[in-house]
This record gives sequence, C-alpha cells and structure tokens, in this order.
Amino acid sequence: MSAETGDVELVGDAAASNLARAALFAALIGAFAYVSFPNPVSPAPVTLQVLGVFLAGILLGPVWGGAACGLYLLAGALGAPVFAGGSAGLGVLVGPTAGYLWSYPFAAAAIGVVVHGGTSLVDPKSVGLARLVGAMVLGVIVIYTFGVVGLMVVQNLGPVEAFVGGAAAFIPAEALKIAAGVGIVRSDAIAATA
Amino acid sequence: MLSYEPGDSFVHRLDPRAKLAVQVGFALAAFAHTTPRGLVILTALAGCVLAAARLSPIAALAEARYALPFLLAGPAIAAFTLGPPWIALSQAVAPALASYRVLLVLAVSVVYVRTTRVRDSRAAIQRLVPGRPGRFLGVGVALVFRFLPVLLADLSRTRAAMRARLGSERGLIERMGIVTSAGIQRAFGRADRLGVALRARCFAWNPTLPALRFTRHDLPALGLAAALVGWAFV
Amino acid sequence: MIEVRNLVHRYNGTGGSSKSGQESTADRDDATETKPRPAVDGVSLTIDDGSFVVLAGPNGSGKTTLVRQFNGLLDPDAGTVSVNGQPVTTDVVAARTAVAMTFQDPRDGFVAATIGADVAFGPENLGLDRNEIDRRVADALAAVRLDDRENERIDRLSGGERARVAIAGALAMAPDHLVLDEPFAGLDEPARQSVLDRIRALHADGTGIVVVTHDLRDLVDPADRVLVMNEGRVALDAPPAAAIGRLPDLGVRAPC
Amino acid sequence: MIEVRNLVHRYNGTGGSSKSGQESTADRDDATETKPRPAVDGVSLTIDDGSFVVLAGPNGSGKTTLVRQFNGLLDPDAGTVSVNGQPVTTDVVAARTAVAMTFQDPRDGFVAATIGADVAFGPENLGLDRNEIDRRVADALAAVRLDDRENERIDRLSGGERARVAIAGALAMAPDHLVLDEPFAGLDEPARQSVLDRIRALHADGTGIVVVTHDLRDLVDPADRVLVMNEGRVALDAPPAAAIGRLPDLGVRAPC
Ligand SMILES: Nc1ncnc2c1ncn2[C@@H]1O[C@H](COP(=O)(O)OP(=O)(O)OP(=O)(O)O)[C@@H](O)[C@H]1O
Ligand SMILES: Nc1ncnc2c1ncn2[C@@H]1O[C@H](COP(=O)(O)OP(=O)(O)OP(=O)(O)O)[C@@H](O)[C@H]1O
Ligand SMILES: O=C(O)CCCC[C@@H]1SC[C@@H]2NC(=O)N[C@@H]21
Ligand SMILES: [Mg+2]
Ligand SMILES: [Mg+2]
Repeated sequence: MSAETGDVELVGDAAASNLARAALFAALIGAFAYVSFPNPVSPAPVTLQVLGVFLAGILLGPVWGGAACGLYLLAGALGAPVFAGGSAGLGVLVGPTAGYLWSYPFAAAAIGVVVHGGTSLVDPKSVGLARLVGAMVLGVIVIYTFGVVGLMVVQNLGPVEAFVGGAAAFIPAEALKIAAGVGIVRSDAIAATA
Repeated sequence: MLSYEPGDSFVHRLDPRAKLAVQVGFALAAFAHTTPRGLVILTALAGCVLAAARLSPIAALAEARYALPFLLAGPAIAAFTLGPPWIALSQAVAPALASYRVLLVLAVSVVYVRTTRVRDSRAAIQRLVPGRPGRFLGVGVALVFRFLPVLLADLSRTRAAMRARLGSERGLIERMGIVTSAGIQRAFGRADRLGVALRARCFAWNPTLPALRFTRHDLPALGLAAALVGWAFV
Repeated sequence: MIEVRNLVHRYNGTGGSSKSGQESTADRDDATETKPRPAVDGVSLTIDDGSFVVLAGPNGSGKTTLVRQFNGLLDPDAGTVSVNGQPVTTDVVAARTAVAMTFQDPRDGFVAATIGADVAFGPENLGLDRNEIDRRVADALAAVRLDDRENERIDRLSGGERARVAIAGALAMAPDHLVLDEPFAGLDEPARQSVLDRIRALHADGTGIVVVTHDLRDLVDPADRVLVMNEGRVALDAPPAAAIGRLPDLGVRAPC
Repeated sequence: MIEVRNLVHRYNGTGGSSKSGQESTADRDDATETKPRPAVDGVSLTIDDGSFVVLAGPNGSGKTTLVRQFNGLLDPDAGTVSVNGQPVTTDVVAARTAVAMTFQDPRDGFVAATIGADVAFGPENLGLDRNEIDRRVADALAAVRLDDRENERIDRLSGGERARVAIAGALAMAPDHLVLDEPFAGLDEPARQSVLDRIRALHADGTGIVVVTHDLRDLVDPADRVLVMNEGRVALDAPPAAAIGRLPDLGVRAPC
C-alpha cells in the first residue's frame, strides 16, 4: 500500500507485525525471568528464560527470534527489569551471568536455523522430534559455552572452576525445559503461527 | 524490581547519552585496571556517581542481589584445591578482585536505571543508531517496557486459574507447560492487536525524534567518560 | 454456606489506590506516599446455599478482590472466610470444590487450548475416574449449549462462546456456589440472554449463584439479594425491590 | 466524508465463520468445508463530515471488520472506500489522519508506558515539528480532561481514564472522523458518563463520530443515525427515533 502525504515512510504491514511479535516475545522472556524454581545445588534459582529463548527460535524463526532476544538485552540494559531477579542495567551485561545473556540471540538464531532449515519458516509442528530436540540441545550448548566463557572472563576463573561454579548446577533443569518445549510445540496449545 | 524513580539530582538532569558514555568508560576502566590501586580509584569514583544521584550504596547493592551469590562463589571455588591444604587463599585473590570490580560496575549501572526515563533512553538509541535499525530498536525497547507488566499479570492470572480448579494437584513439568503456553498464546494475541494499533497511528520509519540536547551541564560527564576510556587503554 | 467475617485485604506495591478513581490529580502524589486504603476494608456477610446474590458497585470498589477470597485465591490481611463451616485456610481443596469461579476476562481462566480439555481440567484434578469426568464434561457443555464442540480451539470462539466455556469449566466442578465475575461484558443480546437462561436454570436446580456486574438489567427478577460495594465496604445489602431506589447514589445504574 | 461502495471482506484461513455464531453446531462441519460467508458482504454507505453514527449489531456481524477498512487497516476483497474523495489505497496516510480509531480494549493500543509519550506517537510518525507535536498533545489531553498528567504511567489509570487516553491518542492525529470500537466495555457508570461527555463535546466541535457498540443507552439522543449490521450486511440505517422499534428483531437491545 502506498503512502503519500508528506514524506511519511510507513512501516509495511508485515514489518509492523513482526516488530510487534519480536517485542512481545522479548517481554515474555523477561516475564519468564520471574518464573523461578529454587535450585537445590546452587544459590541462584533456575528460571524459565532459557525456555523463552528456545521458543523464540522455534516459533519466530532465526531472524525474528534472534531479533527478539536482541531487543530483550537492549531493553534490559536500558533499565527494563527483565533480567533474573528483576534486575536491569548495562552492568548486568558485563556481570557474572553476562555470558549467558549474550548467548541468547545466537542460541535462538541457531535453534531457528535448525528447526526451519534456513530462514524461511515452516510449521514447527511438522518438524520431527529428533530435529526439535537436537535444535534445543544445540541451543543449550551455545548458551553454556558462552556462559562458561563469560564466567572465566568476568570472574577470572579457570574453565573447570567456572563450569563447576556457575553451570553444572543448572544443566539438569535444562532437560526439563527441553521436555516442556517439545510438549508445548507438539500440543495443540500453539496454533500454526508462521 | 529496579526501575526509574523521578528526582532532580545532578545525574537525573544529564543527557542519557552522557550517562551511557560514563557507564561504558567505567566498565572499560574497571576491566583494564583490576588491581588494588585501580579499584581504589574506581571505588572513589563510584561513590561520587552515587552521591551525584543521591542514591545510597546500600540501595545500589540491594539492586545487584541476584549477582551476589556468583560474586561470592567465584573466589570461594578458586580458593578450593583438590588435596591438602584444601584451601589456598592466594588463588582467590584475583577472582576476588574481579568480583569486586563487577560490583562497582553494577552500582554505576543501577544509577543509570534509577535516574533515566524510558523515553530518554529510547531517544538516545535512536540518535546513536541511525535509520531503520535505530527505529526498530527504539520502538522495540519502548514496547518491552510497556508490555512486561502486562505479560507478568497474564502469567499470574493463569496461575490463579490453575489454582481455582485445583491444578496444584499436577506435576511440575505439566504446570510449567500450562503457564508457558498460556503466556505464549496471550503474547501472540496481544502482538496481533498491537500490530493493527501501530498501523492505525501511521507507524513510520522516519518520525520526529524525541528531543535531546547536550547542555553545559553534560560537559563534566563527557569529560569523565573520555578520561575513563583513555585510562582504560594506557 | 459462605461466611465472611471482618475481611480486610490490602494490595501492596504499586497500582493500589491510584487505579480506582476518576479523581483529579491534585493530591495524587501525596496519596501514593501515605498507605493506600485497603481494597476490601472490613466486610462481613453470609451467603446461604442456593441463594442468588447480585454484587454491584463502581470500578475499583473491591468486588473482584472480595469474591476471590471465597475460595482462597487471595489471602486476607485480616478476618476469616469459612465455606461449609470450615475455614478456607484449613482445607483449600474443599473450598475450591465447593466454590467455583469464572474470571472477569474469560481468557484469564483458560488452561488448555480446546474446549473439552479445558472443561475436563477441574474434574481431572479432583481425581475422578475417566467415565465420571466424561459425564461431567458432557453435562457442563450441554448446560451452556456447546455440546459436541469439545475439539474446537478456544481462541477461535466468539466472545459469547468464550464466556460460556468458562462457565462450563466452573460447572464441571459441581460446585455448591458458582461465582461469576462480570459474565456479560462484551456479549451481544442473544448471548447475554443465553447465559442468563443457564444461570436461572442452575439456580432452580439448587446451585447458589453470585453474579458480579455493573449492569443489573434482567437480574433484579431472579436475585434474592443485591449487595453494593463502595470503597471496599458493603454499602447496601437488601432485597432487589428495596435496593433499586438507592443504586444511583452508589454509582450504579438502576435497570429500567 | 467516508464513502464505501459494495465492500466485501473475507477472512481467509481458519477462524472465519466458526467464530461468529451462537447458532447450533449441526451443520458446522460442512460449513468449514465450503467457503465461509464473508465477514462484510456487500456494504455501501456514506458518512458525512460532522455526523454522529452509532453502529450496532450482534457479535460477529462484521462491525469491526467494516470500520477497519475506513482507513485501510484491512484491505477489501471487492469494492472501494474513499475518504474526502480520494480512494484509501492511493494515500493511506491521508486516510489514517482523516479517520482515527480506538480499539475495543484500549490497553491493546498503547505503545508507551506514559500518557504523554503515547499520545505523541501519532504526530511523531507524521514528522511534525516538536512544537507542533507538543501543542497537539496538550490539546488532545485537554479535550479528554487529562491536562497536566503527561508523565503518569498508563497502567496505573482507571478504566475510564484509559479509554480517554486512547481517545486522546486518536485526536492527536487531528482527524475529521473519530471511530470508537466499543468504548464502554467494562466501564462503570461514572466512567461511562465521562467518556460520553467527551464524545459529545468533540462532536459539538465538529468532529465526526462513529461509535461501535452493543449498548445504545444514552446514545440515541446525540446520534444522527443508527446503523445495524447483521451477517455482514447493513440491516438497518435510520435516524434513532425510527430505528429503535426495529432493534430487537436484529439482535440488539433497545435502550429504555
Ligand atoms: N493486582 C492488584 N494490585 C494492586 N492493586 C490492585 C490489584 N487489583 C486490584 N487492585 C486495586 O484494588 C481495588 C479494588 O479492585 P477490584 O478489582 O477488587 O475492584 P472491582 O470492584 O472488581 O472493580 P471493577 O469493576 O473495575 O472490576 C482497586 O483500587 C484496584 O486498583
Ligand atoms: N482475525 C480474524 N480471522 C478470522 N476470522 C475473523 C477474524 N476477525 C473476525 N473474524 C470473523 O469475521 C466475522 C466478523 O467479525 P467482526 O469482528 O467484524 O464482528 P463484530 O461485529 O465486530 O463482533 P463483536 O461484537 O463480537 O466485536 C466473524 O464471523 C468473525 O469470526
Ligand atoms: O538474567 C540474568 O542475569 C541471566 C541469568 C542466566 C541464567 C542462566 S541461563 C542458563 C542457566 N539456566 C538457568 O535456569 N539459569 C542459568
Ligand atoms: Mg472486578
Ligand atoms: Mg468488534
């Protein structure tokens, strides 16, 4: 549809709704930061952020899923209380969990590429179980690689120390999130979105 | 929940770009000078920043509470050795300094969040990142601020709905699935309606940008930022 | 029987008193500094089995906050609620079995994507066997005239149909009391009448009914009792005929 | 002036016809296999500048679908819409400034966290200069009696205040016509009256008004014209006095 008055360059319909979805998904990942379960072996609780990242890649695809995670980080840096424990600010992006946070856009994009086989979207329900689980496992590997490197740099730890101190305690919970992710995508809870 | 609080301190009146520059400079300097001497200087500086924002150090630390366990665990793990003498304090020194510098950086960023309106942050983004990417980021950030409380309320209403019909009798994974999928369904519904609302108000790539102007007031902050960046690279 | 004694509920944090009013902003800033008035501020009342109560009152007067304590969805700051003689806090499962509820926005109450799965959710949690669950779902859907539509997706329904699914979900709990929070918002006239018909029929079969609404049209006849809340207190509690004349003073439109 | 000629709109894909009805389910399955009836099915009408139109009709009759084509938010499958003599498709910015719209739930339409930032959004998109934007925001807020409250957070407002902020956001586009989709849903009586007051005042100042609603109370007086839709067509188009008697047959409750 053309726009004439003055020099107003209207944002196209598709771009407007993709932006709306990416922003709402970013807010949803933020809301999932508040859904936490005590972690028996670590003082930091397990949160659902990572499940939000999985689903961003699966449901929005690599481009918009990655963009949603990018918006999440930027909004948090500028003060939206979207990080774990309701925290916010640029400092968190260079804090102990910085590696995890910076990994989210990459993890969502990687998951999106695997699930959709590229950048054009397919119905996630039609994707095989192995591929779905494989994509999320890849996501977990990306997230923990960044996360451990982040701890090494920020906290000045060796790789084993960083893994034991900041990663090992969370990994069992990721299996539950992958299971929940598969359940959600496969159930009729999510209507075909793409 | 950490958020903006209105006020009229020196820092409140600064241009958001100047505040962002100070934060970046401070973080660079802190990572470049993680030495006892560097950290003493940075501690004094952080104290000045907190004072200029009229924020108490205790309040700033309270906002960094999620990071505290990690900050304490780092040095503790580093000190532990497999085999006698089990505890080697010398190994914990570098990680302890690292933890402390992170604490300082967190405190300075708490100041930014407490003193800067969403609208100003958004304006800063759109000035710093030109063109369509800046527009995408600016509007996107505003929408995250706008919808976070809405989606949180949606999640808590779904949990109430489960409780009302005795969903507490179900297992953890099942409850997690119910809350998550309800959250996604509602977020998508809201996104679709929002997309229409944006178009109704002529959502454009080239809008009038929110007003932002450096003043003389910002000079000390910009000078400090430049000095910090310079120091980080010597 | 639901018995409420000296109930007080105060929301902490933001959003409290400031959401309620049409008042000007002049003293708004001071208001946020002092402690906000409780949303429910000392309410005592008894609702008998099988009675039909209409609960009215302006936006923010505390209607939703009050009814949510009938089955322990909110905990009071002071006072007590008992259902069938037992405090809600000692047996919340019994309270939620006896008092079923639909929410102001029906979308807030759904936990599943399809009609049948959502209505079955409550009975499944009661640990009933599969046949009994199926029977209850079928009965509840028949009661709201949605038989044979179990497999349809809730997000494709019209507003009126959504409201009826929510009612079916509550009915399937076979409650003693059914609490409906603004069941008519956004419904057209035929849908409104069909929901009203179901409510009347359930009441005739012995279920106690509590309807929260701003809009009393067609409710004066079936109701035993009209309660009006104002600023967290019960401002009026009377039979419909006696209540009508006093409604306009309390910010509620009298039906005509 | 808004001119609509032979307009047809059909939603494709799922959700179309099945959302609409209160009808029984008997032949529903066949219906989804054949092509669904269009949501708007051949509508022609002309809305003059400065007129006050009430658009009623049951759930799913096509009201929202129709008004969204007035400014190109939906594209027709057949037929045309012109605003001020120009087809909407040739200059959609002109159409969206001439015809501004609020949505059924105002919360869905807000793009910013505070009142002032939200109202400024439209004028900013038009590329106006900062002073003109500030003037428009101030005027729009004055028109809905929310002067000096630019910095308040929208999520702390009452329902009536929220509805008025949404109206201010539309007014800041300086429209010829203001289209309000169910502006009264969920409002209590005082809030309803305050929104009505503002609408009447805007109309008195020359803005054309289109109110989509199920509930005609208090609208008969100010309206010039009542339109009732049914199954995608205009079933009635008459001055209020003449329209009232025919409403009940069309699934709309007559005000009393
Ligand atoms: N979750 C909440 N957090 C904080 N305050 C709340 C919350 N819910 C309600 N309130 C406040 O409590 C008061 C009573 O609210 P309640 O929802 O019970 O009113 P209501 O009578 O149901 O109104 P309505 O007709 O608008 O539904 C209001 O002032 C409201 O702003
Ligand atoms: N996004 C959509 N996708 C598919 N079908 C839709 C969509 N929106 C509306 N419909 C269908 O189009 C028809 C007209 O809907 P519309 O929303 O215009 O009705 P309405 O008169 O505004 O109803 P209400 O009073 O419930 O708001 C209905 O049958 C509805 O189910
Ligand atoms: O918001 C933050 O500060 C980041 C928190 C990072 C949490 C990590 S992500 C992987 C792992 N799984 C969890 O549940 N938490 C940690
Ligand atoms: Mg309520
Ligand atoms: Mg509609």
